[in-house]
Amino acid sequence: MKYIIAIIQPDKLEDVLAKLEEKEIHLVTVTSVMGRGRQKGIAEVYRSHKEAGSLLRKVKLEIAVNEAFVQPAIDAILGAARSDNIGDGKIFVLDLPRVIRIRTGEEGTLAIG
Amino acid sequence: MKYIIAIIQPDKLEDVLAKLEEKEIHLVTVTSVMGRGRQKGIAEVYRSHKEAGSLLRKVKLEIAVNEAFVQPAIDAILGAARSDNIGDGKIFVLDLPRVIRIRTGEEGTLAIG
Amino acid sequence: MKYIIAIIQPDKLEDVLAKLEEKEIHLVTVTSVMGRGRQKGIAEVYRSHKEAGSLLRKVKLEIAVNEAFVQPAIDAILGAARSDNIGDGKIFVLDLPRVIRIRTGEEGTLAIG
Amino acid sequence: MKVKRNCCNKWIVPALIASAAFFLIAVSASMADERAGLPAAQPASQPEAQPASASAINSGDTAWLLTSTALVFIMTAPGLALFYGGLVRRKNVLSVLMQCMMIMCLVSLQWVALGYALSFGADAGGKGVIGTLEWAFLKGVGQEAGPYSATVPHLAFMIFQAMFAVITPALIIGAFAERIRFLPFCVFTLLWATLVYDPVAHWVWSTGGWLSILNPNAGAAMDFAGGTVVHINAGMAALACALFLGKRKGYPSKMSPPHNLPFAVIGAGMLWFGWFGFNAGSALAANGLAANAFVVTHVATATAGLTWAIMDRIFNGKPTVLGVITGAVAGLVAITPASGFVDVTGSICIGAGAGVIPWLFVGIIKPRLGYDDSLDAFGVHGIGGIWGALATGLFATPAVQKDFKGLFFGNPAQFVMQVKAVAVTIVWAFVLTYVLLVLVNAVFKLRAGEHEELVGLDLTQHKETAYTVID
Amino acid sequence: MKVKRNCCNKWIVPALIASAAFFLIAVSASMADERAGLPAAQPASQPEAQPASASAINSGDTAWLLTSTALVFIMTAPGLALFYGGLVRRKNVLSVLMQCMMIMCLVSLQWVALGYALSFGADAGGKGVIGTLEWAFLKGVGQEAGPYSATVPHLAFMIFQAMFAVITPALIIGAFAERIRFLPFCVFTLLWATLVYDPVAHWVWSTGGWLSILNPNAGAAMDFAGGTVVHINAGMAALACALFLGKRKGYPSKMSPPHNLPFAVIGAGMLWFGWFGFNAGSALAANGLAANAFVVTHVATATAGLTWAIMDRIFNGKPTVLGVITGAVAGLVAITPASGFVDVTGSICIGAGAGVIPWLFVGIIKPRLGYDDSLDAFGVHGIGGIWGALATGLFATPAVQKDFKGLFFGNPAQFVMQVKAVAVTIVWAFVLTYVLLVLVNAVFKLRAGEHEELVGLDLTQHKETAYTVID
Amino acid sequence: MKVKRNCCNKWIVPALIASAAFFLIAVSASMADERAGLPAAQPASQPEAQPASASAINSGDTAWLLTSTALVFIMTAPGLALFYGGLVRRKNVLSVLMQCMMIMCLVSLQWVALGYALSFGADAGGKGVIGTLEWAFLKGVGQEAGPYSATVPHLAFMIFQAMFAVITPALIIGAFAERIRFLPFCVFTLLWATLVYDPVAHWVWSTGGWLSILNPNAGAAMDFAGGTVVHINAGMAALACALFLGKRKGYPSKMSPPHNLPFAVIGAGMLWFGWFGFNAGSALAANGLAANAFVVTHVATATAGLTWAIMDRIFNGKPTVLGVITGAVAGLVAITPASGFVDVTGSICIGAGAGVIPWLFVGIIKPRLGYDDSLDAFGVHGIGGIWGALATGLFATPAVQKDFKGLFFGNPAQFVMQVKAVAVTIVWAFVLTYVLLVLVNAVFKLRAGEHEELVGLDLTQHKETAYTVID
Ligand SMILES: Nc1ncnc2c1ncn2[C@@H]1O[C@H](COP(=O)(O)OP(=O)(O)O)[C@@H](O)[C@H]1O
Ligand SMILES: Nc1ncnc2c1ncn2[C@@H]1O[C@H](COP(=O)(O)OP(=O)(O)O)[C@@H](O)[C@H]1O
Ligand SMILES: Nc1ncnc2c1ncn2[C@@H]1O[C@H](COP(=O)(O)OP(=O)(O)O)[C@@H](O)[C@H]1O
Repeated sequence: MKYIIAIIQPDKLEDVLAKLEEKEIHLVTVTSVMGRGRQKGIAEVYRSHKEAGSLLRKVKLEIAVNEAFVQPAIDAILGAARSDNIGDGKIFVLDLPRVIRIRTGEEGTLAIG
Repeated sequence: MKYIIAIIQPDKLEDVLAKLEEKEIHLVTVTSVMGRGRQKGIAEVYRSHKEAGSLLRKVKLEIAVNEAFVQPAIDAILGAARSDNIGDGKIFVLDLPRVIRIRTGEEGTLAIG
Repeated sequence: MKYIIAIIQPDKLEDVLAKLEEKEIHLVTVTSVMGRGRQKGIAEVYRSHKEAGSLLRKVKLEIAVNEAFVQPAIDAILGAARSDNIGDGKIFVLDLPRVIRIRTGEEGTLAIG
Repeated sequence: MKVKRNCCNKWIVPALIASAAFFLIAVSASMADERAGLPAAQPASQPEAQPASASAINSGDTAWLLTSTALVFIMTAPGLALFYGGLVRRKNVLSVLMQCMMIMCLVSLQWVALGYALSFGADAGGKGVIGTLEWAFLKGVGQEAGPYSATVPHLAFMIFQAMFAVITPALIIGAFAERIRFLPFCVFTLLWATLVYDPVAHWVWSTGGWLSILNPNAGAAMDFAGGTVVHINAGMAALACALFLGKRKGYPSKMSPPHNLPFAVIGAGMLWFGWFGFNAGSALAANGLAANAFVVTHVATATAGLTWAIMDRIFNGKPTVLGVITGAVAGLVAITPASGFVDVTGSICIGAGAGVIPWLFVGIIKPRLGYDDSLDAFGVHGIGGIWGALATGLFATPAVQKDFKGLFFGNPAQFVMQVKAVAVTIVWAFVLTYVLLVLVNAVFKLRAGEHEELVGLDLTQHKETAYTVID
Repeated sequence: MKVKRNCCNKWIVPALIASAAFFLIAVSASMADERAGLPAAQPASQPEAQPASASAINSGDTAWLLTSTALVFIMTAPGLALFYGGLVRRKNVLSVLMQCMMIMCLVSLQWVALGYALSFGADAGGKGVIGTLEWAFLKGVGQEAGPYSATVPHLAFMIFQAMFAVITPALIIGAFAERIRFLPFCVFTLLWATLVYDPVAHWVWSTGGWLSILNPNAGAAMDFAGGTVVHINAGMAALACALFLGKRKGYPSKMSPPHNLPFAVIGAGMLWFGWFGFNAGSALAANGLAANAFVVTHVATATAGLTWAIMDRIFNGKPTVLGVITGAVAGLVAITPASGFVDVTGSICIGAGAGVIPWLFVGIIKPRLGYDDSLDAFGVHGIGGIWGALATGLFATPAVQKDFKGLFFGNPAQFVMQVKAVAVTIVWAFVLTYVLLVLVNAVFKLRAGEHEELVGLDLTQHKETAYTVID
Repeated sequence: MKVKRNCCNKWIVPALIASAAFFLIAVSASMADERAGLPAAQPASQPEAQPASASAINSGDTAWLLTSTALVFIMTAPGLALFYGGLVRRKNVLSVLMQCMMIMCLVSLQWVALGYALSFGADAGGKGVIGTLEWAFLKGVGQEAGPYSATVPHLAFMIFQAMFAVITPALIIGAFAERIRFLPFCVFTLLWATLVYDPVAHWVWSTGGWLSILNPNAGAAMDFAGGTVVHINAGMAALACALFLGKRKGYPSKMSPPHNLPFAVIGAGMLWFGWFGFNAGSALAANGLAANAFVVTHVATATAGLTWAIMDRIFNGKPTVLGVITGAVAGLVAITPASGFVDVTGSICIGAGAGVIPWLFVGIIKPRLGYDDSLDAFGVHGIGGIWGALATGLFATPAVQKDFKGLFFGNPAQFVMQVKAVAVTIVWAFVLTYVLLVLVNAVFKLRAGEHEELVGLDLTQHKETAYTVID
């Protein structure tokens, strides 16, 4: 199993969720994060005090999937989150040796979906 | 060492923290997240514009533990977060090869607790 | 590749980001989290109802790097986040088998930076 | 879900019928005015028709009363709404705001339709218990001076009082916050305003009320701006609600702290601000008495806020923001009945009492009793109101109004009278509210289901979320 | 980025020149006063000089008008700012607050410099279309009573009206929120205030206006506090803006819900609060008529809020907070022109209509038409304003002001007159606004770039973020 | 921790003793009234006793003064509290709100007990330096007109002034925000109000003050509503605080931006709103002068807000929300002393100056000087107040009040007088505040410890958190 972490633009969230749905990937955890990347933030000014403003609002998705769904998930994210502009974000894929469903106590590939 | 990620219902947080304490697992990092799972969200309506409302408030726990504490941690979470209702959440267990305590620079199983 | 997760004191964020910059590590994702650790929170009181107040505001950094940058990143964090006080936080280093840049679809060590 | 919607839908038809009836009656009331000829029914708005009465309108008094009305309005919306809304959990804040806004809508209409007549209308039956419906739909309540306001338009007095009728049930929200279903809440509120509030207002404030200082034949309970009518009334109702509905899930050990204390501070600021209209407006004139009420209101509140902070400091280690604003509200409550009768010294004493007595109740006694008054509506308004009403009988000084003296100024009879009025109000409000709750619950089920409470009332009752997390 | 900054910078020089000119004219206006001798030019502030006029100032009326002015002020800042600001997305909330604050600054100065003269000055040319510049920079507008206010200082009337001139363009913000560039917005606003608002105010409210009840030679459209002048005017402009600017990216399927509904509730509470000054202040006196306006304002609003909630319940399953406050605003809009002419029965009918008609428009019709009026400025102010202006011609009753009757009280001519005024305002406001938009857009490009819209206007237009995430 | 609590606890006993003394004195003051016989001591509230004085109360003037008092109240709570609270970091917002609320409580009581007597009481010693304690605990301050208010109750004037005494120390909070300990702050505030504020108020505004226009034997500094007394006074104290306390950890490079700018905008809106009472209320009547003050207040503020935005645009690339509201506050500050003396032209000039001069100071000069005035209390109130007080001596025109002329209207002596008053206030406020800080610090340690500053004052001083993160 894999644990997929994707950082995307906030306004792509709806699209990405919809695309994942299409691929039958329903289970996702979403976090509001700030990111610093190639995309330069806009400098902020407060009473003439300048803030580098390097951190930009991003959204983080976490999706635990069985092997069979790894590529579909990645494709879904790439398909919906890509705008070809700097700031589009990254997908990180980690190994996930163990999963437990709290409601039932089930483990493994059964529990993930 | 393992890096445990658990998604639970927000109102179970206090119970889970208490149970973890009982098992001598004191160190936890908590994040407010939104989740989409089997549990259906309630559709929201704003001036007759309907929002699917698929994302529900959840809480994410991250707990880095030595091998000996993996099962106790899981048991604690299962014990306190389980309500047998859809939406109870998941536990993900990742491998954690390396840990450093910032205060001392210590590494490994020493640093984790 | 490694996926570095660091929990630090909120007021060290600027320093850590600056130090990472110095080491040419520009890409970071930042999340506002709450932590329970050795550092004791201050008990809160609301109309004489006491709250344990065990959770304290922390900041989580996530940094995906190539092997060559793992130690520099750790050094940067240790250098800037360490105050020798309880509550300084931890660094967790996970294996990261796969990375994809959304903008280009590139994979691997190329995509990470 | 299906089932529940259906079960609710059955209330739509009666609601629509009720609305229709409401309109018809309103229209016919207005037609009646016309048939009867304007000058008589809706006493003339034309100055030339009634020179004497018209010239009696004093523009300064009217300006102050209209201003005060607006001030009392803002106490509820958004003052109290924010004060309470900031103290609940994130998932219930909208439900509290909604309850305040809906009370504003519902009770304002009830007041115009019935409430004002029942409360301030000529006494029905001469026992001083309730008013007649002569003024229903404001028939005969016009632009000229009325029986309660020699120098301001009758309509101005009516709308000033409307704001009191609105805020009183809104205070009760504090007791059942975070666990009541919305429709039953609406029904309860409407009934409560009509059956509990209107009579007490009639007793204490109307020309014919059996406890009213305006009634020459009655024992005269002193209640300048609503200690019994508003605060004890609402406070006892709150206690009944808290007992009847039971505790919130997880109370007391697992309650989150206030989700947005700055909102509560904004709300408290607006309450204090608006209360100047509440108390000083009750002079119904812009005169020395209004100035006195304004001053003692401010001083008592400052004293109570400070005293509460000191209590917090002594017992909990630190003075808290929630403490100062709670103390301030308790001070406002306590000075309310006294504001037209006591001087600055009296107000300092009343304020200090309001910082100590409700503090002890909320901080020490309530936790032992174990019921769940979510936001301490009883502790602050009930206990504070009782203290204030009794203290009025102690500190009333002839230096303020020469005919009104309390125990400390040689008039023990007045204190006895206050005790009587307090006791009657306590019993009336508690018992009647409890009966109402039983009845409404029998038809509707008042308490939110476990799942609704868990998910929060915002989503389950209103399909809305207060704040976006990701946008 | 470079390019854009340069292109903007070119506007600084003209802006500075304009400012300099503004000061010079102001100074010379003031000097002119002096050269001409004070008593004549700036009519005396010394009581002894003009005993008759001075004694005409009534302190109660003045107190109420000044209070009302402050109340109307708070409607815009922060009332409307919060109402609108709470409904947009997190990344655009400051842009909305900024637009409200900037309108407050800009239009206040425009009003003092030109607007008041154009609107309320002696008619230029006798056609009732626009005022002369005699009162530009408030020359001759002094501390004594003026032609519009027999008992209050002319300056007080002027500043009361200034607040109306400010809020009207601010209402339009609802239509173009989240996608307009700031500088062009400023230019558009200034032009709109001068070319669209001032004339309509002159027509309807000035002594010489061709639709004014103060003009004995004109057909008299009844608009007590601004149904046509303020709401239809702003509402039609909003429609033009929404159509001209096009939809926000992602509309309608991917719009986030309101980022902070409690802010919107605070804003709505302040609007309701301030509207008492808006309507009851329009009596220009603290008298029975003001009291009547106050009462019907409150009752219509309560009715509309309740009605909207019932509509929500029927069609969407639950009554919503956003619904109640939207309904309340619609009620306030609708009662505005009628508030000095209808009684309580009329206000209940108008309120009910305001809960149903704009609801149907916003909930059913608008989504089918498909344009993007971000915060329903047209749906609420335009549609609600039209309903209110027409309803004034239906429900006006001689029981309130004996010379003003609507259709239901035997005066069909008045209804026809209302239709005419409404129609004229609709056409005028829509067409002129559209032309203005085309012109301003040709010079400045009104709509934010795609990237600016994506990142949000707060950062791209003002280099600020509303809330810190990590601090 | 233990140690600190103990060290604080030792202050509880004296505090309780002080409270007890306070009550006793209050009670005995009240008793004294009675012993002396009411008519003399607490001049009669019974109209019939003193027909002449009673008939002198004008209801319109009283209505306006009471309204203005409420408006000035809301400037502090929650206006200024939100303005400042929105600008600090999340972890300190409650501490700022608490400081504002506590000043409201403490200084209100100080005012009633001593402050009003010291400030406005008959001059002690004839040098115009300080008042006698004759009016301590409001002895002799009653419902009838007083020496400062021929047409309004003395109590109303007293409470209006109380709000000024409250907001002045609250302004200073901006300088030491985010790093002061709470108990020492309370002590400092009480001392400052008594030893710094009360004398200056006496000098400038009392009948016997050595700088007062009411004192026929004094040089007459013009300060209509508090340029020297309130703003220069608070601004200089702020500078002293900033210098004495030193910089916040991380200043200037690592300061977070304002944690909630919309709160700051709400606060600014309320300040502007309340300032109408502050300035126009200072006319102590609802007349032409009040209307003039209202108008110039609004115009100067609008001008300053706009000017600040233009400065931001020129120097920082974009007009900012924080800029507009800061500019508006600077405009309000600057017009305050002038509001009863200048006309619209003067107000535009003063407003423009308030947008430029404090901007340059805050934006260019302050960063070079390097001290940490957290929220620019000195930059805005000190610098803006100096500009306003001097400008009053330039632009005062006889067209507003015929006896008051500035330099530009042929009266250079007045400008010299203004310079003198400004200079005296600057020195007095700065030196005395610094001495007070040294003394208070010697006993209590004013500055929060490093750990307290790090964790935030909300948790460490008040055991509370403003917002829940997870609930
Ligand atoms: N190596 C990384 N480690 C952690 N977060 C990253 C990394 N690379 C990108 N991110 C996250 O993705 C966001 C977008 O990255 P950015 O470099 O701007 O876009 P792009 O991938 O299109 O070049 C960043 O703001 C950051 O939050
Ligand atoms: N495979 C997954 N990947 C990421 N998050 C998940 C996954 N499965 C569940 N979650 C998180 O857990 C929450 C609860 O899951 P849900 O399916 O509703 O409960 P249950 O496990 O009881 O069926 C979801 O809202 C989501 O945040
Ligand atoms: N084992 C762990 N698992 C998850 N989070 C941890 C762990 N250890 C520390 N943390 C996070 O780091 C923060 C600081 O830890 P703490 O123990 O207070 O500091 P220190 O490492 O200096 O002893 C905690 O609040 C928590 O958020």
